Order: sequence, then structure tokens, then C-alpha cells
Amino acid sequence: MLMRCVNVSKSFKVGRRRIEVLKGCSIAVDEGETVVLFGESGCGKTTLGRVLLMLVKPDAGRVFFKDTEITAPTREFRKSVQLIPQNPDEALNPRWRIYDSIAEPLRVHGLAETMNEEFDAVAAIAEKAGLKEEHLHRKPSELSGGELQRAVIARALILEPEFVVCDEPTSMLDVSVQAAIVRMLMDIQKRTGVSYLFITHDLELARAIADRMYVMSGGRVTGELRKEELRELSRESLIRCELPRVSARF
Amino acid sequence: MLKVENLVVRFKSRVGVVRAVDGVNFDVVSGERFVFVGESGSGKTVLAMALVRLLPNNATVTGRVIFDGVDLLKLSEKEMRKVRNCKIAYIPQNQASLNPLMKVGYQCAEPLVEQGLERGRIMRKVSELLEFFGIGHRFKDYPHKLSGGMRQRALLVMGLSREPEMIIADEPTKGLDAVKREQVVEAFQKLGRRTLMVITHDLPFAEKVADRIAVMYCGKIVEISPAREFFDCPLHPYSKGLLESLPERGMNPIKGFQPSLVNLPEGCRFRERCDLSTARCAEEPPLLEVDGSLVRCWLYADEMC
Amino acid sequence: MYVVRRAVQAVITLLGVSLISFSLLYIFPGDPAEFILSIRYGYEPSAEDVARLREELGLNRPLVTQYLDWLSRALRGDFGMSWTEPKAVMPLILERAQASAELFLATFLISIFFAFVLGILSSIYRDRWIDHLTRMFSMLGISIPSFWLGLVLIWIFSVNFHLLPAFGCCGIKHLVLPVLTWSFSFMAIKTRFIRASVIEELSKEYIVTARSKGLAESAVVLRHALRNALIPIVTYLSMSVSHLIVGSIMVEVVFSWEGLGTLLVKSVFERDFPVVQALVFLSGVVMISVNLVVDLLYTVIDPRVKYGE
Amino acid sequence: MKLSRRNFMKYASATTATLLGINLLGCSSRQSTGGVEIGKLSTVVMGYGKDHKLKGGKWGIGFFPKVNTLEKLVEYDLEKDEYKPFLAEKWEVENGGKSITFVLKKGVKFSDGDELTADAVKFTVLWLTANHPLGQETFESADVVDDYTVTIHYKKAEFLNLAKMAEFHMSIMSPSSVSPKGDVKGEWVLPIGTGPLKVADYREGEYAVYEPNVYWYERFGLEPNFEKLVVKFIKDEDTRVMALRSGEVDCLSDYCHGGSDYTPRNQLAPLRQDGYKVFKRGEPLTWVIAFNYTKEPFNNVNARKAVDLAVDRNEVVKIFNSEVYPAETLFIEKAPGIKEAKAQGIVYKPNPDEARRIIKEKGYSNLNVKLIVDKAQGDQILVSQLVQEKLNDVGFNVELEVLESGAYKEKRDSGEYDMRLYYIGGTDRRFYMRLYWRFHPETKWKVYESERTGNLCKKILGEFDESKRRQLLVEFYKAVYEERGVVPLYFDIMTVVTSPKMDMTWDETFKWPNGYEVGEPLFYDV
Amino acid sequence: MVFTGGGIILCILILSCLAPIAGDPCSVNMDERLSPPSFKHPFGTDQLGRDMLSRVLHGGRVSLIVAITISLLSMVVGCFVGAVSGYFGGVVDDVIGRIVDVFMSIPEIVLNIAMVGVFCAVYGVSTFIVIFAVVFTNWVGYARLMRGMVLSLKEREFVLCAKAIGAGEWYILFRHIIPNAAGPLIVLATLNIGNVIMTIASLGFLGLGIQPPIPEWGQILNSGKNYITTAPWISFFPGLFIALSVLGFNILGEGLNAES
Repeated sequence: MLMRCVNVSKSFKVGRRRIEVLKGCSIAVDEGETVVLFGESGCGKTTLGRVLLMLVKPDAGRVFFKDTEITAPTREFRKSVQLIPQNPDEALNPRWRIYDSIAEPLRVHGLAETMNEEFDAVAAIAEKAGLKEEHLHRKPSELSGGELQRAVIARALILEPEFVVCDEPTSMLDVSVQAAIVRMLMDIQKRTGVSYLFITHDLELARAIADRMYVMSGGRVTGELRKEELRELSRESLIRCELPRVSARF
Repeated sequence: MLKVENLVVRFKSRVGVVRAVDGVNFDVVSGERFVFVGESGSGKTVLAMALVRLLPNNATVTGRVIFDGVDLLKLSEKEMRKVRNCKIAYIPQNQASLNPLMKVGYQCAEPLVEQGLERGRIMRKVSELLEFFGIGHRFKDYPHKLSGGMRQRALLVMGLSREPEMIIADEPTKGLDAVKREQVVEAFQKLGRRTLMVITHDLPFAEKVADRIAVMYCGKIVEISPAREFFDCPLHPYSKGLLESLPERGMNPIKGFQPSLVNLPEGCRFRERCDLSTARCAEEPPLLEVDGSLVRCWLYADEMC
Repeated sequence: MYVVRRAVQAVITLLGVSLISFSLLYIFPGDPAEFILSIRYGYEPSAEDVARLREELGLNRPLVTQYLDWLSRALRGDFGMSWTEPKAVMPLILERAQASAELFLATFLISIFFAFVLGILSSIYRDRWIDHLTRMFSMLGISIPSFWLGLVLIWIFSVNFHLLPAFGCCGIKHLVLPVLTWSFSFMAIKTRFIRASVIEELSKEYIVTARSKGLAESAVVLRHALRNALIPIVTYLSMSVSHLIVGSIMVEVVFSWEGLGTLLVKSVFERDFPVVQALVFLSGVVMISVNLVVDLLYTVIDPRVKYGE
Repeated sequence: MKLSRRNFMKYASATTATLLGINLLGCSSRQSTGGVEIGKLSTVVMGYGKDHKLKGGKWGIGFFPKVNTLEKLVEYDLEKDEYKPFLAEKWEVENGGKSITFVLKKGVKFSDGDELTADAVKFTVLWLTANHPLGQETFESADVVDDYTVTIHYKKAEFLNLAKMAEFHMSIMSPSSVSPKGDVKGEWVLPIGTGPLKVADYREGEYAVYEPNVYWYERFGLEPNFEKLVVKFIKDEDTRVMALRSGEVDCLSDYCHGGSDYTPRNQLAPLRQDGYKVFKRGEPLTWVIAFNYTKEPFNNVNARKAVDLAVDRNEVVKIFNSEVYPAETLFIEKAPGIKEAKAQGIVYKPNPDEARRIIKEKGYSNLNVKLIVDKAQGDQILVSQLVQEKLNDVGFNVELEVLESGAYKEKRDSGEYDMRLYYIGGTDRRFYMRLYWRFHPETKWKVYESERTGNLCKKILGEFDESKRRQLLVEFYKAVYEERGVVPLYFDIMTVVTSPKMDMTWDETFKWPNGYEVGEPLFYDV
Repeated sequence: MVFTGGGIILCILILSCLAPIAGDPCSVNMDERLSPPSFKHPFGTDQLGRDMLSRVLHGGRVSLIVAITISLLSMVVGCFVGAVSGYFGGVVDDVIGRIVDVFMSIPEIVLNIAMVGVFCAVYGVSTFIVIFAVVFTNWVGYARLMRGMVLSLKEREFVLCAKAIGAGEWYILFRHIIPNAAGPLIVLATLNIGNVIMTIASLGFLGLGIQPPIPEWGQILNSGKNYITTAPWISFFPGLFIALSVLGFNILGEGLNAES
């Protein structure tokens, strides 16, 4: 298993009340796999994604990356796992040029020795992400949502991570753009063997891309479906969360 | 019932004049469900708002919008208010369209109050309608207590309550997840045979609701087809691309990026992204009739000849 | 629940304010008793006198005890004796409070009324001449120092034309100039804010909804936009009380209005620190209560703020 | 709590309306309780800078009521340097000056109708001894000889004792002024005296209303031509002038004491021009530059002399629109001994070149000296800036510090200064008092002290013989001049400004009906 | 708007830089006292015959320097406190929040007057005390803004992404949060300088501010107020300049606000 979490719980304080967002969730993602985390809005799937990345510290439960438990994220861990957030308008520093944002991981990890090296790396990943060079020198406000999301993806992938959490990366985008982005993600996966945890509430999309799917509801993982099972499932039963309860495989 | 001729909407902006809607012609027949689809930036919302003249002051609208034989663009503001109130119900996008400080029931009743109906009747009517859409118990709640789907239904009630001749719904499924989208679909199916014009980017939704589909791209209508034909066999390359982008249809993207509205290509606006484009596409293609559909593409001009 | 929490917060803030006002007297080195005596008699007091007064005022006790004592008395409205007048502080303040309140209320009501009218007009007719005029007026109102404006007005209306009295208090005629001066800047601030709030609300989506219902523009603005705009405006109310107090000091000084503002300045000059202390404390109390009331008003105006949440 | 918004709006508007109503009522009711009907011819309204403190204060009641509601045993004539009978018909200095027996005029009545007797004088003396700083240091005791004769025993045997009796602090008041009547430790009620005015109403910080004391007018055979004198306390000097111009007050009077609660001097000319009457009187009140004479560099007479030579008094008075007089001598010419001193050439004259020379010669060039000013004395800020410039011109390097009164006093007392602006002298009858306060070695508010001037001052204040005293005064002036103990700048004035409709004259303002001229303005014939 | 406001401020800045050319603001000339505006003295002269132009321009220097100093000092203090409060949250935030509440609860000018009064009673008025007293109350606005900015920026996705990349806390604070807070901060600072100019002038007018011989607008205005009938120019020009500079900063601030 590349990445897994066991019995993760998390609650947040909202005003005076404590809201339990995750109630003992366990999921796992294998190498080169696209795992979809499906659930309606507010079910805790985003938080679970962030727990896996250790961006949110779980109250209870354990997170393993390559079978070592992660308690505090190390530099290596941060290099190997990445996040593609939902809202491309928010995901880039509005004061930076796209180029700088894409190059940021290199700079943070000190991976590019010279300016040229950096530029080459950025240009390469940008091309893979479908960005033109002119885009690199603009500010986020001058680009469309699809272009921004490409930049975000380029930034996430520039370090060639092994595991990426895609948190509804296309929910704010048009279908034609969504198709392009998802295609691109899939292409990259083919080339690099990266694993995705793809969070979405769009069943059709999930069906189209998933190798495996977890269904979440009310802070719990209520089911796990394999690709074949997913194909067979009727839309209506999914919406009503009438899913076969599958015991965790770990 | 509604006939739109050569509608043009221009916005003055810092970068120049934006033609958000550029020469749109269509008509909606009484009792029909007419759905506009298109991606963001195609001008569909602007078009809808232009019909009921709700655009902000920096927009200029030209052309003719003939409703029941009257050109809406020529009406005085007062007469137009009456049209909005009694004849055409515009249902805006649901995100923040309800006044946060007013109870849902009252907001739904407001147009009827404006019509001068008697209080008891209004109450009865509105609560019946809310009940009909399954949110009767929310009559005295404030909008923030409602979920997105409920809000959309409340907006529908607001539109229906005044018994309009036509309803224009703008992006009724925007920002809703699958479950809530389903609720809205149900609500729309409950509407019965009313003249309905829906603006949406959600193709599955359009499929469930539409009698006829119009596709907009960069301010122009590129295709108007009966719904079944459209989903079975779209005519315009853009329509094809759009449908093929759907996850369930293989997720094949259209190449390239949508051009910005300020800086549109000459001739066919889709030509730079189109695999089938020819030299002729540099000229503006006409709107051609093909088998009961209308399509704006040179491809079909040849067939005609 | 919400009320309780808010009240606890207010009490804590009140304690902080009391600490600041209390320490005003104790931040400087030296012996307050000696200070009091030298102010009261104008010459250096004898050691016995100082010792006696220290005893009398309880200055020998630890600072914490003194503070608690001061606080408990302050909460009962007892701020001790004035240093320069043979009187207790509280009656001294109460005597002046009415004059201030008159000015305050008159200004507040008049400027709020006109601010609403102007603010709404200019937001409806945005970028028309009335809007430009209003904005220019409010810019000037914020920028022109009220003390200067007051002087100019006195010069014009009292000295040159003998139309209105230049100073002193009570009676409608006396109110005119100070209220005019004060309203000018206060109105400017409020107008700007109301305009901005209404414009903000007019750009919201529910306004489109309201228009799509076929409502008249007046109903859209008054029933929908203004009501929503009231929320930030009411929030701003607490700030405006602060603005009002600031204005009151300058205007009262210019027009020799025997109110709390002049009392503060006079006490500072005469080093009547118990009065200064009391005024700082009381202004804090007023602000805290206004804030509290405003927050509670929220629950009435804005259904989104609920008690328990 | 459940409150619908509709109800809330209802309550809110009702509350607001009520509050507004209460306030309007409050306004009108307050106006009527004042009992002041402005505009009636028989009522005269005056603007005044200081509260009259009719309920008592640090120095007893205010100076205005002391002068106008009370009277003194004797009056002082500055020009003749002579003490004249007033409430006392005659007096006898006894016991080497330690006691004075006063014989009172008969038939003098207090404003409440009681007769003035020796008991009242004794009460005054005892009351002052118990309550007043000046009384404490002056009086020993008082003996009633008979109804109209009283002997006052003083702590020291000196001429100053008599001089003090002309001072307004020593004005005679009725035992009924306190409660219980005649109790020196009793509570102060109202000043009841024999003077021309009596108190009718008073509101602290706002106004005092006086009525004519009929007994006084009877005594002088006069008819009062006003019913009420309303004195409004208007702290701000500019506002006072505006009030006069707008007709809200009929006249303005200076506060008769060194300070700044006076009609701005620069307003006098425009007021005159606009038809207002300005009554002005020069006083032996001299504004001076005082030195920190115990500290370098001004412990040296040369440094002080340089300062004296640098400042042109004719320029200083221009600050006051030349309404005040340049001080070439220590006091005004009317003051005793000044003429003689002047004849001996004791005249302060500017000579910047000489000042420069001294500074160069004695090595004071660019010497940093600190000039402190009390902010409360507004005009002095301007004077000090002029002085600063003039001294910088001749080579000093003056640092000017304008201080809040308290800080000023502190710096003054701790000696953290080199120069300061101060005043010596006062209204006529305070002449010797001021000499005592400013030059006597034992007092706190000294302006300058050297063995020579100190001794002379002591001698002057002890000397009952007029001609000897005059001689000593001349010597004293000379000593101060030679030592440049102070640098006189200008003589202050006392003014009363009235609107054209008022019928007042200079004589009625500065003279008693019996012709005695006094320094403080009087208001028996407004 | 930015240009209008900036232009006004620039003019005042240039004029006050040129102040020495206008002559010594303290040089007394009793022969020319109270002369009305003329070619020689464009703004007239004051009670001591000092050139008002020079005094007003030097006053501009004082006002601007003091106001900018105060604003900067408060910004440093406020931003530090606000950033700490927003970034650490929890108890620190609660405590700082209450402190801010306390300061917000006392009208600024009341506390300013009281503090200047108390301090001056002991130490004598000095410019330092005025600066201290105003900073003492003025930092709160910055703290509030900064706290809000940090709180909202902390939740923005690009900060989350930076964390996901592995960027350190300080890196995030300085590279992401502070630059993004800079815009509103500059707007606030601009408006704040205007306010501070007004506060100083108010204190000066009350006689509590900067003392003579340092020329300061409020104090010049105060000293000229009893000449309003005879020599109105003494109070007119300082008043005009206060109004102009406050106006300039307000317009600039509003313009910057509209831009961002």
C-alpha cells in the first residue's frame, strides 16, 4: 500500500460547538491507482483528503505512507505527496506570476541550482499540463479557470510526486475543460505511475476514471466499490447511498 | 410566443466593448421547454437577463424581443415591471438570490403582493405551492436555513406563484451536488407543460428537461435542435465536442482554449479549436436549417448545395 | 447563550477599560497625594499633610487593593472627589452630561436622517451629479477640521451677521451652529458609509431576484437593499459613537459648550485627574454598552445570527 | 426574548421620539430656571473669564465678588502712596507696628441689613486666620474694643500689615456669610459684604447674578440704575469677544489678576473701531524675564545684563497691539519712587550691540539656555518666542519650552530652567503685597533675591514712614537695576469693554464715588 | 482618484520639502506683524511678523513627519500583534482580542487627551509624548486588519498548497501572507495618516499637541483664532492645509482601495 489511513477521526470547533467531521475512516491507495472518494457535499471527504496529506492532524487514527507511520510530515513526505485543490481561483498566490507559483516547490526544496535549470523544469511541466509559455508570465487574474487549474496541476506535479490528492479539481469548471484536465491527469499517471485520490461528487466522472471508489457519508466511509461493481451500479442507488457495505481490506 | 431577433448585448469595459451576446435569433413556442446550453462565458446568462431587461446600466441591448406581439425592449420601465411581474418569471441563479433577511414564504409571496392580491389568497397559494414542491414546512424559515436544492425550489415557487406565461430559469443546478441536482430535476419535471426557458451548463440536466436545445458559444447560437436529436446526433462540431467531453461519453476534450470575448477570431468563433475547419470558416457562417434543426456551420452549407 | 457569552465578553472588556483608566493616575512617578495637595493649594504641602491625605485616600495600601476599591466604587458611580473643586466627580459629570446629550442627540438624529437620504439617493443615482456632489461633500466633510469650520461659521453667522449666538448652551438657537459644524463631518462619514453599504447590497444577486419580481425600484431599494445594508450600518453605529465623542470634544471646545468634552479638556489642563479618569472610564462604558446593544440588535435584525450559534 | 422586528422598530422610534421630546423640554425648562431675562434694559450682562466661586475656593471666593460685594478697611492711593480711610474712619498703629486699632465708620450696613461692627471685623480676621493662606501668615488675633473699634494684632511688626488691609483678600465680610453664623470653621454660604453688589443667584461654571446693594447706594447718596448684573462665565477669550459682538453680553471685564483671562489685547482696537467703549487702566503689574539666578550662567550679572540689552520692549508691546506699555522702569511711573529712580537714570534701555559685545567678551556665545513658559498664560507664548528670537540674534542659543502649568511649576521649583516669564506687581493696592511676594527672601514665589535687594525689600515693608520708604524704594529699584535681577518687559493693563448702548465712564469704572482711584474695575454704575 | 489624491499629497510634500526656501519660520519681524497676504508674504504674517507661508510649510513638514512616524510605528506594532494573534490563534488570540476590544472601547481622542494630559502634567509636553500617546491608541486598527487578513489568508487554498508543498511557516508568512496583506494595509495606512494628521491638529488646537516654537498646523490655528476678525489668514491657511492634506490622503486611500 502506498498510502493508507486507519480509523481516522477529526472534529472541528465551530463557534461553541464541536462538529465531528470524520468518524473513524479507513482508506488505502495503491501505487499507480486512481481511487475516487465519492460523497455529497459536507460529508467530510475534503478533510479526509487533507488528513492523508497531514495538512490536518487527525484527532485519532494513524496515517501510513509506504508502511511508515507519518506523525509529523517530513520534507521527503511533502515532496512525495501533493494536493490539487478545488478552486483554481484561490489556489495560486494572486500576487505571483504563474511561473513563480509553478516553480515554488523547486525553490522550497532547493532543487533547481540555476535559473536555467529552474526554467527548463517549469517549462517542461507546463507543457505537459497544457500551458503555453505566454501563460507563465501572467498573473492568476489574467487567466481562465481551466488555465489556472492547469497551472495548479503543474505545480503539484513538478516534483514528480507519488501520490496526489485531487480535491474536486474540476467541479468549478465546464465539462469540456473538465475533460481536458482529467485526460491530462490520466496521461500523466500513465507516464509517471502516480497515484490519485480523486475526490468528487460527480458519479459519472467517478465512473469514468475510478479504479476503485470509496463512498463517504456523514463522516464515515460507508462503502468501497471496485471498477466492475461501479459499472453495474445504478445511478439511483448510489444517490440514495444504497451501497454494499464492504469491509476494509486491511 | 417569444421571438428574439438579432439580439445584441454590448458591455463597455476597461479593455473595450465586449459583445457578450452577438446577433441571437430564436423563438420559443408556447408550452415548450427550451434549453440553452453553453459553457461559462458563452453569454447565455446575459442573454436571459437581457430578455427581461435586468442587465446593469453599462450594458446596451439592441434587437427585438417580441413577446405576445410586443417588443419588450421598447416598453417603458413601468410596463416592463408589469411584464416581469405577471408574464415572464425570471428565476435567477440560486446561490444568493434570496434575500437573507426575509422569510422564504414572504419572498415567494412578494410578487403576488405586488399584483395586489388579497392576503389570504396569497398565503394559501404560496403555501400550496411550497407544499407541492416538498418544502411547505419551510414557509417561515429564513433562506440560510435552506439547502441549495430547497432554495432552488423556493425560487421556482416564487416564479410559479404569479402564474406567468413563461418562466426563464437561469442555471438552476449550479453549485449543487448530485443528490440536490436530482431534487431540482424532480421539481422541474413536476412543472408540467409550461412554457419554459432554461439556461444551463449541465448537459445531463438539459437532457432530462428539454424539448429543444440551443447551444451557445462565445455569444452566438451555434445550434438549435430538438432535444432527442441533439443528444443522439449533434450537428455542430462544438456540440459534438461538448457531448463527447461528458464523462459518460468518453471524456474526449475539445482542443485548445475558449477565446476571450474581447479578442474573438474572425468568422466562425470555433474555428481555431475545430478539427474540421477549412479556409471558409474565416467567414461568418450562416445559420442553416438541417432536418428541423438550425446550425451555424459551413459544413452543412455544402450539403444544401 | 449568545447573550451570556457576549455579556461576559463585555465585562472583561470593561475590566480592561477600568484598568487603563485606573492606571492613568498611576503611570507617572510621584505621589498622588502630594500632587493633589499642591494642586489644591498651589504650594508645596507639608509632609504631615501629605501623610494624612495618603492615609485618607488609602494610598498606602497595595496597588491591587486600591484598584479593586476604585473599581467597586467606580461601578457604583463614585469616582471620588475632584481635585480642583470641592465636589465629587460624578455630580460634576452629570451636571455636564445633559448639555452634551442635547448636542449629541440633535447631531445624531439630524445627521443620521440626512445621511440616509443622501446616502440612498447617491447610491440609486450612482455616478450621476447628485452622487458626485454627495461624494464631494462627504470627502470635504471628513477632511475639513471641525474646529476650523466652527470658527469660520462663528465668524460668518455670529460676528458678521449677528444671526446666531456664538457660544453657550441651551435653547434651539444655541444649538444651530455647533450642530451644523458637527453634523457636517459626522454626516459625511455616515453618508459615505451608507452609500457604500447600499451600493454593495444593490450589487447582490437577490436584488436581481427582487427586480425580476417586477417590484418598483423604490421597493427594491428600501425593502430589500436598505434593510440588508442596515446590518453593516448598525455595526458601524458603535464606531459612530466613537466619532461622535471625538467630534463632541472639538465642537464643544470651539463653541464653549459646557458639556463633557470641555470638562475633559478643562480637567486635563487643571490636572483634575479623577475627572479625567472617570471620563475615560465612562466613555469606555458607553462604548461597550453600545457595542453590546448593537450585537444584540443583530439577533433581531439579522436572522443569520442566532443566539446559540 | 422574542421580539419581532416590526415591534422593535415601533419601540425604537417611540423611544427616540420620547428622548428627543424630553430633551427639548429640558432645554426650555433649563432656560427658565436660570431666571435670567436677557434683553431687559435694566439687566446688564457681562462676560467674564473666571468662575466667581461664590461657594468658596482655594483662595476663598473669586476676586470679582471680593472687590465688588465686599469692602476693605482702608484704600490705597498709588500715586500718593497713601492709605485712605474706607470702612475704617481712622486707625492707629500701635505696639511698634504689631497692632493696629481701626475705628469703623458708623451706619455702614451689610447687604442683608446688618450693621457693620467691630465684631464683623474680628470675624473676618479670625475667619481668614483659619481658612486663608494669607490670613494664616498675617494675623495673630483681633480684639473688639467697642462696637466700632477693633484692634488687630499681627504676627510681625511691619508696615506691610497696613498695606495688606487694602488688599481685597482682607475685605470685611459679615459673620452671616458662614453657617452657623460667625463660626470660622463653619460652612461658607454666600459672601455678604458692604460693597455695591449683592449676590442674587449663582450657578457654578455658568453665571452669577448680582443686584445692587441698596445700603451701599444709600451711603454714597446714589441711585442704582440697573436691576441686575448677570455675569456669564465664558472661559474662552475669543468666545467672550464674539459674545460681545453678537450682543449676548453687554460688556467684558478682565480678570483682575496676572494671567490671561482678559480681553485679547489685539481685539481692543477693532472693538473701539466698531464703536465699543474700551476703558483701560495701566497697572503696576510688570511682566518680566525672571532668571534662575542661582545657576550658571544667569548667576552672573553680565549674562542677565546681556538679556536685558537684547530685548526691545517697544517690540514686545507690539504683540499686544501696543495696548500695553513698554517697561523702561520696574513699575509704572505712578508707582512710588519710580519718578525719582528715573531721574537717577535707572532706565532699562535696549542695546543689542552692547549685548553682543558682552556675550562675546564673557564667552556666552551659543550658550544653550532654556526659557520656560506656562502655557496657561497664552500671550506669553508669543512673548517668549519673540524673546527667544531676540536673544538668538545677539548670540545666545535659546531653547524654548512651552509647558503645561503643572510641568511648568515643577520645572520652576526644581530649577530646571534658565529663564522664565513672570510678573511682579499687581493692581494698585497689591503693590506692596507683590513686592513682598516677589522680592522678600522668605516667600516662595520669589522672582529674584540677593542680599542687597532682600534687605531693602524687608526694610521697605517694615517702614511706616512714607518718605523713608520712598527713599528705600528708589534704592531698591537701583539695586534691582544694577543687578539686573529681572528684566522688565511691559506693564499690563486692566480693561473693561462695553457695548455702545451701555452708559459707563472711565471714572465710574476705576474710581469709587468718593473719588478714590483703584486698580480693579468696579461695577456699581453699569 | 489615486492620481488626484497622490497629486495633492505630492504637492504638499514638495512644498514642505521646499519649506527652507520660504525662509525661517521663527524669524521675527515686528515691523511687519499681521500684514495681510502680499507678494512678499503670500500667506501674510503672524502676530510676530513671521512669514506664514514659511510657518505653514514648516508646519507641513512637522505634521507629515510626525503623522508618518506615528502611522509607521503603529503599523509595526499593530501588524506584529495582529499577525501573532491571527497566526497562533487560541489563547493568544483571545487575550489579544480582548486587549484590542479594550482599546476599541475607549474613543481614541479621549484617551489621547487624557494621556497627553497626564504625561505632560509630569514631564512637560514634548513631541515624543504626543507620538507615544497617539501610537498607543492607533495601533489597534492595524492589529485588527492584520489579524483579519492573516486569518482569512491562512484559510486560502494557495497557503494550503504551499503547506502541501512543504514550505515552512515563516516562508508562508513572509512570502504568501504578508505580501497579500500589503494591499489593504497600504490602504489603511494611507487613510490612517490622514486621520493622524487630523488627530495631531486637534491636539494642537486644544493646546495639547506639539508646542511652539515648533510650528504645527493645529497649534498655529489655535494661536490665530483670536485674530480671526483682524487677521484671518493666520488661521485660514493652516486650516486649509490640514483639510488639503487629510483630503489628499483620504482620496488616495479611497482610490487605492478601489483599485485593489
